[in-house]
Amino acid sequence: MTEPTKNIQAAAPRIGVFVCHCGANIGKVVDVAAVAEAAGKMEGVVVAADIGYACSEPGQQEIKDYIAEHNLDRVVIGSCSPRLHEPTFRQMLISSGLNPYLLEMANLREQCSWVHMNDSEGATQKAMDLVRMAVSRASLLYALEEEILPLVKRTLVIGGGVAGIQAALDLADNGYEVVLVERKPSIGGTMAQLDKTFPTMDCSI
Amino acid sequence: MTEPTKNIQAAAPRIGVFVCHCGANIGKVVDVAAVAEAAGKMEGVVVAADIGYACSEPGQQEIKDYIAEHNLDRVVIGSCSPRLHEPTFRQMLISSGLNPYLLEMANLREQCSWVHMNDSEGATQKAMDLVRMAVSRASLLYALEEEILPLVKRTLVIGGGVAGIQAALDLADNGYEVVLVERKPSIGGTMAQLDKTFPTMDCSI
Amino acid sequence: MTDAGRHPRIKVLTLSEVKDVSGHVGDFDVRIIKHARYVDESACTACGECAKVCPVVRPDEFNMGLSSRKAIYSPFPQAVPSAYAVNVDECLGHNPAVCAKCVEVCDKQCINFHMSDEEIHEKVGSIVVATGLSPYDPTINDEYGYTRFENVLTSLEFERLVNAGGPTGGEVIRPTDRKKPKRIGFIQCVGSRSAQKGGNYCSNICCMNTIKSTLVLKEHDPDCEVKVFYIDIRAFGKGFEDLYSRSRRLGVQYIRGLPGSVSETADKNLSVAVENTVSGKLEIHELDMLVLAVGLLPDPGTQKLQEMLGLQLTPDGFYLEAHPKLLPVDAATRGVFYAGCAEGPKDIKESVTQASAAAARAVRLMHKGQITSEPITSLVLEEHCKACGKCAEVCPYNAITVDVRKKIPAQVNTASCAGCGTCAAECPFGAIVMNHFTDGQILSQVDAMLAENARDKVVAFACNWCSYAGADYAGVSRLQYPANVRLIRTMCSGRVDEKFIWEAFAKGAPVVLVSGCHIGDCHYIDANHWTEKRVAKVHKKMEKLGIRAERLQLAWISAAEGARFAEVMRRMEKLRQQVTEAEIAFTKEILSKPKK
Amino acid sequence: MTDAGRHPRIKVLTLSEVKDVSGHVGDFDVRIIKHARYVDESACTACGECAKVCPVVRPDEFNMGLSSRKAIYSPFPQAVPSAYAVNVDECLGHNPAVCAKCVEVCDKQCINFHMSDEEIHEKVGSIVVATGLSPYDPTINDEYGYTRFENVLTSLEFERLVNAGGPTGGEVIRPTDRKKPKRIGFIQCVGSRSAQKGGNYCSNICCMNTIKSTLVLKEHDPDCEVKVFYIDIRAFGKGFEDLYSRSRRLGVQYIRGLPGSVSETADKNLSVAVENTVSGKLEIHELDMLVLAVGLLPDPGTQKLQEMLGLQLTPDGFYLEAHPKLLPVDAATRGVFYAGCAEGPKDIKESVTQASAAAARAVRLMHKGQITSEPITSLVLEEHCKACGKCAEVCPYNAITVDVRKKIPAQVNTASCAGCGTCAAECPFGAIVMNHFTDGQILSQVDAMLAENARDKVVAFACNWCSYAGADYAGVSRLQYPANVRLIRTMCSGRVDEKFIWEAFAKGAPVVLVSGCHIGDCHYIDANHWTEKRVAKVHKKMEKLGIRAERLQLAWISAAEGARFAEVMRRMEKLRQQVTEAEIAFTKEILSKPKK
Repeated sequence: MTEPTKNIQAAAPRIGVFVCHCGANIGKVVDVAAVAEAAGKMEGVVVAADIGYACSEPGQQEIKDYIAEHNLDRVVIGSCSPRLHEPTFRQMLISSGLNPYLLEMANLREQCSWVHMNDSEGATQKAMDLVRMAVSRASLLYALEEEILPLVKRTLVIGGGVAGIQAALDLADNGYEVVLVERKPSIGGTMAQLDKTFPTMDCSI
Repeated sequence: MTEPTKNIQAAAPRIGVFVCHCGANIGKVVDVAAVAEAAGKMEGVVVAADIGYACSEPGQQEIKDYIAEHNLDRVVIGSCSPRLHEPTFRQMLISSGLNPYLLEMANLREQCSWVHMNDSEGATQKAMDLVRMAVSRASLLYALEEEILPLVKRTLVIGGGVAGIQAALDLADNGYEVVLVERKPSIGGTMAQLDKTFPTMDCSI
Repeated sequence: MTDAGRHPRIKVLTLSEVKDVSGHVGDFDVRIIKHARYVDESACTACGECAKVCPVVRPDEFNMGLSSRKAIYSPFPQAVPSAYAVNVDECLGHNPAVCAKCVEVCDKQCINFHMSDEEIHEKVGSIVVATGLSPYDPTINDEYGYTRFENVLTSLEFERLVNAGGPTGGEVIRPTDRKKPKRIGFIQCVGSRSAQKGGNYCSNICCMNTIKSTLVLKEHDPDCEVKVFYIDIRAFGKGFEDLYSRSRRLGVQYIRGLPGSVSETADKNLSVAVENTVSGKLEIHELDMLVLAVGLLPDPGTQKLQEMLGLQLTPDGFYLEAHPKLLPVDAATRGVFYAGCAEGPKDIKESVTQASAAAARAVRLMHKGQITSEPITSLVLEEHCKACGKCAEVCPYNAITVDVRKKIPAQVNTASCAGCGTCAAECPFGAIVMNHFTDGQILSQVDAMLAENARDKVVAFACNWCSYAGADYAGVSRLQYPANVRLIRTMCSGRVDEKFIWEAFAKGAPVVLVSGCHIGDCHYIDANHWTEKRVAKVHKKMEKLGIRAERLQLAWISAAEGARFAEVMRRMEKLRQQVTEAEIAFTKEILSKPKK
Repeated sequence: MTDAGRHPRIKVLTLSEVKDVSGHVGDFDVRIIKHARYVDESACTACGECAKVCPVVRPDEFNMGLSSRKAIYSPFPQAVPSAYAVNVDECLGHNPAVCAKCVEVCDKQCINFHMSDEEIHEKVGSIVVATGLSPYDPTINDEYGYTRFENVLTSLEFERLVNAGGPTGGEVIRPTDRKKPKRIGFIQCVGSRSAQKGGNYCSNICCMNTIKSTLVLKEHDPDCEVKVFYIDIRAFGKGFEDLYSRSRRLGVQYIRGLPGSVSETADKNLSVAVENTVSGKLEIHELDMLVLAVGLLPDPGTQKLQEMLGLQLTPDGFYLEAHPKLLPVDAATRGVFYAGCAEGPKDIKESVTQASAAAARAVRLMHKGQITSEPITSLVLEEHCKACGKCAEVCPYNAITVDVRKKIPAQVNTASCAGCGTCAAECPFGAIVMNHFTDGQILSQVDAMLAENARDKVVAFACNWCSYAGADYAGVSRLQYPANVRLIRTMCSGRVDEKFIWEAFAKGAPVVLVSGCHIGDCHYIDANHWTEKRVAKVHKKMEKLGIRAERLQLAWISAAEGARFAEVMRRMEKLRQQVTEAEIAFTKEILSKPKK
């Protein structure tokens, strides 16, 4: 099995795990404190804590304080779906000076507490597994950067019929250079052949 | 009859009239030299001349020389349709330091020589009239400037259905601020209610 | 949806309405009312505890009333913003003695009954109108027994029924006995293509929506019997015909003809009587469930917004574009653009495409950060203006404001003015100057033309976009016509002032032609309607004065009609030859008297 | 047209063809061949003296061969650029002894026979494909006797015939005797909606084009008899139904049914036999002229350009959008956009709208002046790459180039890569790293999950856009299912490498689920096709190894199918319970051996 060359840890990861009650949403079904406690014993985890509302302003501040205090380099949040709050927490990492791709989330609400409401035991076990998987993955995460590539601010329009002409005009009027390529000796396309109602030579075209 | 207050001439107009042969296109039907001669006697005309191809580079240079030499402040061109070359000659005026709206054209080709090919006499008479009308109008022309008005780089999008959302995203991704106003408690519109084939909650929306 | 909700440059205002718009392109002032949600939308995590305890049960609008919701609710699971809202009209009130159960149960304390409606002011440079549609409501005419028979549904109700996220989890059951229907019918064009009910236009999407539904039904249950009653199947778009063929291959029956009547049987089935126009016979179809493919109407707020922004509507009630083919997303009001069903019924693909196009047009307008107004615009001479309001009435672009009551002189918004000159032509007091086409400039052309041998000449006014271009086209085509016509070009035939015509006749013109774009093709929306009215008015005055009305002609000539231009010129010349010296002398005399 | 010709930022290259495109979004290299015009297009004033003296007479393509032109010609009067061109294949040659008449007569000396084709290189950041359409040619199948009967015309020929700028000046005359036809028929769907000839899709515009033509005919001659033979009248757009009603009010007869045969009478009239599906009778209609409403085909150059730019085509041969509803003008190749009939048959309004939308999307891409590539892209480890080409084959975005012959390692163009990870999953040599979803990261999740009590757990892979979202939706809907499933999220199901599945089984997983978007709904065009193939491959290998294939399941679950997700989970749990300890032990053992 090949491992990416990039994926080499400079030092042992320093992971913080934060398990959210989401009020009673997670907390009523999952034993959040137990999950946090179990997380604290996982490999690479430096600190683990449970939080009332991780997404709230005070919740985020609490996590940022942990990051600073424990010099964390990776963060695992057990809360709602990443589809909801991944952008929020990535932003939080950035404001803590961490690369946003060093975040991992465990979906303890939509995919755990809300769907196993009558099985606290099973849900708690699952939550622990999901956090364990997240921690394991987190320890292998590495920073990623957006790549900036140069761009030529010109457009090639292939075809000089009514669509090509309109696209060229809208682009040119937006300040872009356009190269309009037409096979025939004149632009105009099929439209130029049509009689009035599907309209004629009137106006700008 | 009310005249515009703006329309007050500082001094007597200094009009130059240039009649184009357009090769043989005008010249073969219309007596271009006679038209130019007649123009020379019209009120306000300082200089009148016939030109081989007014639109060609050398033709334009010739006219520019006349403008400079005779300190012209208005130009009348008797040639093809203004729909063809008005932009060309306006540009020429600008490069001679004149306001582009101090140009007037007489349409001696599409609306004269080409449509009265068997009536040289009538066509020449008409050409003289068209030039006379142009000169008369030219003497009353005044400079016009484009007005620059401030603009707020923000857009209001009224309606948060699929169309409003897409318009908002395209505008925002283009760097513009958007205010998206929706009557209901959520955006999404009718589309959010539809089942899959006319598509559902998949992907970006 | 979520992309829009979280985009840093998009401010989403829900429960909000535009109350008023003033200003103009580049600089609109917008007043918005944001109704109180009673839930802090940024704090709410949509946990739903509040709804659990809410005692008020109401039909769920999102599921077309096929399920219920509470008075505090999330409109649908993926809602953006992802926050609950209180319908305060349904709520029992927040007095703890009365209810306030939701307030108690919300850990994050998001619910706040002291919120009030907020007035928000926004300044914007452009506006996209995307107000969408309103489905046709068959209760009004009780089509096909919709209000009486429970197993008759609208297509939107059916949509929720087959939706995996809907009230039945996508299981198709019929309302009366919650059994799977085995025989399902669809009736097309309910509220469409009808002069009596709904719109007389085609709603564009219903055929394909029904075809999609038949495919979903056949996927659920290949043995179920599906019948579609229709006039024409309009599978016009990319991939549409393919879906239609697939539906037929799966055994869906397409029966040409709309049912005449529907009745209910004892076991709540539906008996549908239809004249099959293919077989020519009256057929009776017994069905378990009937779906009405309802048409699309404009949003009910359309008219209010239309007035606010000075927009135009088609006879169907949708917004009218500045040019139906060449400017399909621009409104005539500069700076306003259309997207989606507000402009006419269309499917999602077309809506999305049009929305991107609207964005392109808005960006094109805004990218320079300033508005350059064409100098060929009109100008009010305040000292002459009597604030009669005529100019504002005729302006196709809503570019002129005048306070008729307070007698505040007219003001031209040059950013909106397109320069047709109709205002200048219609102003009874000569108080409007049309730059580059002033009265003086045009009259000087008339005078110069008629200074000599007026009797031999044909005076013709031609608009730049159609008839002048048509004359050029005659030239390009070398179509020969008499040499005695002289054209005077204006931007629009709407500019041709009555006084230009009188001046020509006063100076001895035998005949005068006014020509412009065909009605409906005007480059300035509908300015040539005013040309038509004006010529009619002059004709009447001519008759009164004893001048033959025939001497003034009006002709619509398009840019492609070079042959027609030449023909009109020949007709004008014939007409000219019939005008006698005496007539001309009489006309000159009568017009030289002070009052025309 | 003229606006485009004179816009300072638009360079118009006519008689030109794109020969080759290399590079990628933001930085395309384009090679264009500009064919020699033999006329200096900036100097030519389109006076036409040259054509007058040219002795070569050819049918005029613009007028569909209904008139003639010379070998030196202007394609049509309003052509842009407004310059003549020489068709050098037709020209007699410029040897003065042979001809050279045009050269002699051109005052401005614009004609130059020494011009040669020019190769032009352009660098652009984005590309708009607007290659248009090609009308269906009824000569191929000789539909309705088109090649034999002179009075049978195509709709485009008819278009030129009624055009005021056409060869007859808009007068409708029939070819054989140049008399005004009094009985005219239109046959719809010629080359459309047919499995045999042309396309089996609907060409979208022909119904309305015919209706327009009937209105023009009735305007010319209210007494003429007009009949339209059709299957469905598809008057689906804004204002369309209104035109259709008007046509019927004017007495145009709409006859439902396509003619079976057409024969010619002695006086060159046409006898049309049709089964009227409304009356059910076979009818014979005698007509003076017959117009075939021909369908639209993609431009013949479509396929070449498709290969050049790495685009997709629909089965109909038009270009395929990145997403048929949500990205209707984007190509899957980043930086390429569609406008007009290249994407599918559409009318002028739709073409213009789509063109503006394409411009919006291109501007959106370019406005920052740089391309930001998402970091979640793939990465080739050159030292492991064997240049087999598999990754390039599977990439839905054409983002990978590899020279198989020269064995040059694969290169990922990160600007084009969308991050589905299919390449990494398919690479036989483990030479591709998918950033943020590396083999190591995903395998570590599998291992962590199965470290304890593996026997009790259900391993499920879910794609971000559909099945993971469907799981979230099940949560939002509070749909309960067994608690022993654990999801591993990847961006696309295409990322799910064989080895992830083997690892799970090797670590004792009783069952494994791979789930993704439905076929056709893949967020990464069609990457899930590879998922399907891969699972089939693993199934086969499992059987070979003696492992029950049933233990690996594949399920398509959309974002809205929360209920389906829960149901699949219950099914997986049932399946799990049927897996015996012995089976698991056997599997672990067999997979622990070196070769799987």
